[in-house]
Amino acid sequence: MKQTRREFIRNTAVTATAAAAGVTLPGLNGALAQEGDGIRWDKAACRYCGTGCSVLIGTKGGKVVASQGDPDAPVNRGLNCIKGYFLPKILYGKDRLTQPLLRKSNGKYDKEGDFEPVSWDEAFDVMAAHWKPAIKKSMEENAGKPADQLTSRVGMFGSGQWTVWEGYAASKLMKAGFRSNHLDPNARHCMASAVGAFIRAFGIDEPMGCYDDLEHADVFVLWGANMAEMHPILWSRLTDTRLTKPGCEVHVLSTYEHRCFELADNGMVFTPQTDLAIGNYIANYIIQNEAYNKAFLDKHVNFTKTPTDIGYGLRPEHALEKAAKNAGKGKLSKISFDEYAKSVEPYTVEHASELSGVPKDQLLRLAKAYADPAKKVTSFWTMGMNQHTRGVWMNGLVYNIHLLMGKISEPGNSPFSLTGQPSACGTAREVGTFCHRLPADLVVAKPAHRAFSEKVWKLPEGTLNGKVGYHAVLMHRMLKDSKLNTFWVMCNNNMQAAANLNEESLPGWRNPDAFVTVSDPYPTVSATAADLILPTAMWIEKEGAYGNAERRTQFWRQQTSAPGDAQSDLWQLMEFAKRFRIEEVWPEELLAKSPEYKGKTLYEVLYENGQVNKFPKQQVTDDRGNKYDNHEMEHFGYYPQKGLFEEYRLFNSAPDIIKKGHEMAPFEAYHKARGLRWPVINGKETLWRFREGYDPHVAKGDGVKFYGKPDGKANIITAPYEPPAESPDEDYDLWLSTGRVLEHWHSGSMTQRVPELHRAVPDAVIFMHPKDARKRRLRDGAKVKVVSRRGEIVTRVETRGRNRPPEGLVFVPWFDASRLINKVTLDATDPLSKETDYKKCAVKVVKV
Amino acid sequence: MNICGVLVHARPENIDVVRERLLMVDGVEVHGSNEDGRMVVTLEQDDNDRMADALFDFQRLEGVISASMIYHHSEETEAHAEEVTL
Amino acid sequence: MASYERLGADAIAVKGRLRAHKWLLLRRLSQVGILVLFLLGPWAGLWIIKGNLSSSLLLDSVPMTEPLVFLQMLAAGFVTPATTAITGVLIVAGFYLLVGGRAYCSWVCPVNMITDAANWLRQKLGIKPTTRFSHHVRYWMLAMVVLVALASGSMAYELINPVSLIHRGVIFGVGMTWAVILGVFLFDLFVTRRGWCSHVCPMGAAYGLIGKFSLLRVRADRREVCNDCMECFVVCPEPQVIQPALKGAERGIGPVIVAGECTNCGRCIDICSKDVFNFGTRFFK
Amino acid sequence: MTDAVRSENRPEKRKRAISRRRFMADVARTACGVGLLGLGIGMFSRAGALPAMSIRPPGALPEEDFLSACTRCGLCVRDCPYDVLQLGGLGEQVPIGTPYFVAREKACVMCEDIPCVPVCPTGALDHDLTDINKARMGLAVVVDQETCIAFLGLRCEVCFNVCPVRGEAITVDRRPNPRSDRHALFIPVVHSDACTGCGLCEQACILEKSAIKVLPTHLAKGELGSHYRLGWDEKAKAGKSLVSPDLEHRYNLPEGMRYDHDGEGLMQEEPSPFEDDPLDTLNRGLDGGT
Repeated sequence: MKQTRREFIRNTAVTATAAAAGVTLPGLNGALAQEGDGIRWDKAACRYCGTGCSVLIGTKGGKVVASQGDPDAPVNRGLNCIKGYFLPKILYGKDRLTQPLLRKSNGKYDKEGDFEPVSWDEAFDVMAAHWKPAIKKSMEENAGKPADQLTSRVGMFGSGQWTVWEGYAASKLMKAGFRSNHLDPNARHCMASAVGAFIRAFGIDEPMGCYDDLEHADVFVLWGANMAEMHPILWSRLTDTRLTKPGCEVHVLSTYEHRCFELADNGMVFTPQTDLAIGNYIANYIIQNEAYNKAFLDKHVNFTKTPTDIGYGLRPEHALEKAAKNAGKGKLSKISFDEYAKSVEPYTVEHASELSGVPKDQLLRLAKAYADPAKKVTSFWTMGMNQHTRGVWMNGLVYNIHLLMGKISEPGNSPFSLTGQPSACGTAREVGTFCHRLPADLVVAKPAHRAFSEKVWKLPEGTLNGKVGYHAVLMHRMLKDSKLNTFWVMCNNNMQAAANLNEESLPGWRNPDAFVTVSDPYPTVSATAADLILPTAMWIEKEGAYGNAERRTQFWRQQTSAPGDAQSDLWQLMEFAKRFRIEEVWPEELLAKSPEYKGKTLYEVLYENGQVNKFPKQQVTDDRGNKYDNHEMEHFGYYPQKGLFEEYRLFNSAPDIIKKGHEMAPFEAYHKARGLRWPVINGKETLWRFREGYDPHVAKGDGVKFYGKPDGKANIITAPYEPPAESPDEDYDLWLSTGRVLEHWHSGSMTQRVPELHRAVPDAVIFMHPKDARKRRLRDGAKVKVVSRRGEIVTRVETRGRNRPPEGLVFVPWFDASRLINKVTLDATDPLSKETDYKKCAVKVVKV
Repeated sequence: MNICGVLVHARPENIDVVRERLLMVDGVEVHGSNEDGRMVVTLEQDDNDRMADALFDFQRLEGVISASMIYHHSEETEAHAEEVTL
Repeated sequence: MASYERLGADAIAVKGRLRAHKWLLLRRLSQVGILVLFLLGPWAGLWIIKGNLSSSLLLDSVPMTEPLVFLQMLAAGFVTPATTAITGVLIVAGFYLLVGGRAYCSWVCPVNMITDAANWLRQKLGIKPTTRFSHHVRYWMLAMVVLVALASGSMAYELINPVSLIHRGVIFGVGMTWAVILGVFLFDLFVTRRGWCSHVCPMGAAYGLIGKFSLLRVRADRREVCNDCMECFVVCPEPQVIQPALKGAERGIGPVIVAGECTNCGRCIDICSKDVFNFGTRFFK
Repeated sequence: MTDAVRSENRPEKRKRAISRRRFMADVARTACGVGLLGLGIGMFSRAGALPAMSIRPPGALPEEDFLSACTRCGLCVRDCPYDVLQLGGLGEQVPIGTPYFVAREKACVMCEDIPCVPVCPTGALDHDLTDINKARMGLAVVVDQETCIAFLGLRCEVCFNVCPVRGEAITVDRRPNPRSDRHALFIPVVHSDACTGCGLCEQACILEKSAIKVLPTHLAKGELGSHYRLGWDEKAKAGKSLVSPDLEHRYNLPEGMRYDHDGEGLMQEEPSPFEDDPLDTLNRGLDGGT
């Protein structure tokens, strides 16, 4: 980069002066850097986990050439984890998909053919040719049925990695356009149990606390969360508090020792599933010692119980389901405090210790930390608790503890469910991409919610389908059973992620009755199993928004263009809608209610409705005068991201909204801020919800109000210990738990393409106890088969690694496309949340 | 050639006014500021005396709390437009 | 002296082409065979012999260590080698005490093929090397090798020893081996006739010392029928060793070629149309 | 002998004298030539010292001893199951024919049975090494704290995570991050008493150029002056003070303060709500006497 000497000296003067001022001037620095090296810097949310770090992206000549942790971001203050360090490289894997690919033989689509490049026109033609008959058949099957009994043969599997508006546009396309509720996000595998418990306990989704709890808590309790690797920057904050705050202690619960145990003051390895007993024990301890906050309980809590013996979410003909008395049931019934106290009474420290294998003194220490009114406790959990056949119960048991003590909704006192995906909250949960949800916590099963949504979306009354759609696991079963005939998978790699993929997912996708489309930037395992692959613009190749685990919504501008013909998911969804005339998707009697829609395309009805297309084309700029492309705006002729977001805001801010509490700031505000934590009311963010002073929805004098529930009270829900779906036995003598590693994110489709990350952790190994290895005459690095009743993989033994399982348990990460551990796992789910339990099944390990 | 980097501290509420006034002085550029009123300013003057005058003027501007020279580069007549490679 | 063009013609006429090249062919077979045995491991995964001529392991059980390398090791100050190396050097030295010290040079060493080729080409082109070396240079070299090891505390000669460089280079596929091969080849082609093997090589010298006492020898048992064609002198890599045995009858010298420098290559046996020479032991026919 | 014979022999003798002179000259020439060559070899052997980035196999004797003991046979290379070891070639800095590996390219896998060692015929790789954790091929050093992203506060720790002597050779030192004010630094620290020098950390380092490198121990390691002992270590070893322990101190302190000699130093006593004399409390009255 060349500049004149005068400019050089002047820049030196500016830098020196700014440094002496002792303040960072981001605008100044940006401008300087640009003069210095021609790099344009702009902010974006990190592509990976739910932490929501902000990064600065440096582009030059249209290409991303540099990145840095955003020093002004409140979450990460300039830091990144190792994955974030390599963010630009995920865009430039050598095998990016650049054109649609269709299975063909002899020039025609053939389910058994090989992939051949096709144009977008041909791709959408073939796709529509499969969707139209499926929709027609559904309409025939639905003739004369009431709204809550409608079925459909078309489905979509979305993502907590979609941008907010992509999820919203997809929700609208599927639920309003195709009248199918078979739309579920991969967050089903991730956050569904947390969602279920939030709704049951508080009537409104997402954590009441925020990351500031990390600085305010005295005690941290990790329930099935390996934050050290999965939320690296949050762990860094937690560690700092532990190091600098006198008396701070860290309790870690897990079924194996992981990196969090390095910091733990009280590290506990428990037998899988017995966290249920531990949770109940703590509640029992608090009650027995009368440590509970009686005033809080009287004012803010109802006691309830949930049906027990509810099965394991397997196929109905499975023996376990037939044996279950209350399979799938979750209706709460009110009980008294005494009844509740009695229900936890059996969980003495002896009983809990015997079941869990955790020494009594350690359990006691944990219980005391919760029961000490002077200590502020923040509980964190992720997949260890959510991917659990009793995940909703277990989430609830932790809420019970916090509610008993009143340790909730204030700085440092937080039950905090962390998310694994960058927008599990922002997209998957908030804009209604679950098969039972509509935007902003509304649900399809309630007529009033449907009616409100129809009004916002300008749809004729009765358009929305009232029957809960197929959830993630059910979709694959239904594909296999030929009840779901077209399937569109976007922004995730579900063939690698789905449990028991050998028996359900792969046969389902390859069923001749099914037509499967996968939209992805890379040739993933899912793409390989598809019939049509659509090349996708990823992350900062489009304007986007993510919502992280602390309700922080972050926006970014399009920084660069996607390679070849790749198009964003938003473009794909909206373009595909153009392929349908409204008559092809809606029955006559529905259309008769809105005759003005006759002859229009689905695209016109959904997206050119005067709301989504409200904002005309404009040049996107930042406050430093840099200009940015917006490919979708260019293509559609209006600002679709803004239109979709502002329409979504109607769900939160229309005068007659049903559920308050999700208020968002106007679109433009987010491009200025490093994210805003909702509810945002009058430009002010909310740190702690349900607490007077912090939450504008709580009226003065109320103190605390759980306004998600009609009576403003949260539910304590009693639930007992019940055994897991599958436990080790003589033939399959080991527990298998799966999960992630710091260096790779999810299925590795992005991070495995960063050479340095691949070199750091090239493949998935099986972590096992040295004694278990010796028993099987295996040495480190030995090639072994991991076998379950459902499938097997070959991998190598690691006894010295970062994860130290106890005897009898092995751990295998799932990022490795060449070693698909989900061939081995069991597709048992929580019958309430339908979330799969990836943490428990029985396997054996044999030498190859 | 003289190039100075000057840290001008203005009252936050005056910052826009001060910026305008500064810009009226020959050779002044304002590169940035923050909420508490600190501004990063460069001043270019070929003549030493005029440079000193301008600096004094900064101090006396209405709304300015202080102005301090942080960086000073001075050299005789050279080809300042020559390119340097960074 | 017989002209190069006619060299061996008589022997071929009398004994036939095959018998007139019998030992040469066997020797080449041995040299190539040993190389192939070493290469079978890396190429075909057949690990009959592992390592290289400096040290090797036969069938994963019989260790062999090159005596000069062993000597250098001791001289360099490493006097507590593992028993493997001691066993190995005893096996190798013992073997050559039986079959003739410099049998190593003519039957095993890969450099021999290079120098033979250079010699053949030199004769073909009629190149007359200018420099002359004493046959004894190699013993000076031997002394130097040991002294350098002693002084430097390392096996310094192994840094440049063409024999081990070439063998290791071929077996392990290390780069630049061709340069050493070319160097030896050009040295023999232009600098001195049979320069490396018969004049300079300290390894040959070491084996020559063993050869002074070895059992298997070439004998001129039928020296009385010698027709003085001199072809044996021409083909012999160490012609000075033949004279006493072949012509020493009057002086009472026995028919055994006793000099340690004799490589037991058997070329004299092949080339002689009168079958003057034969293999035998030091003590009897 | 007769004169005639003598006279006949005279030219022969002269010839011999000449040839002896020539012989002596030849010898001198040979000796000089070979001597020079030897000198060259000796110097060459000095120049060809092992570069710092090349690491010897496990159990290798100290470099000087190793060079005197290694026969350059390559048997260790052959028995390395993961093709980590290679032989020095011509034109490389590594002494020709000797085994080594470059950690950044391919690090030692640390096989439990260390197959490369017992196969060494001479013991240049010490046959006494039977526990691979005791191998000392070199020492890993975080050579650049300016680029190591852990020192910058980023969450990496790849070197810690791949280290096969887990939790002993590399540990993570957690410190507050003063720059960000609310995060921690996770600093990798190498411990020479456990590091085998296998180089997995160097191989895995995600930087363009590794910030952690395995160096020969003599390059990597500092040495404390032989006179100096670490007081706390010595005290712990002895289990008590080496000299008579300190006496219990008493200090002049204002009221309400106490001094915790082994702990926090000067501390404020939690003020008691009561006076020592109950009358004072009683006389204060119900409003606290203020």
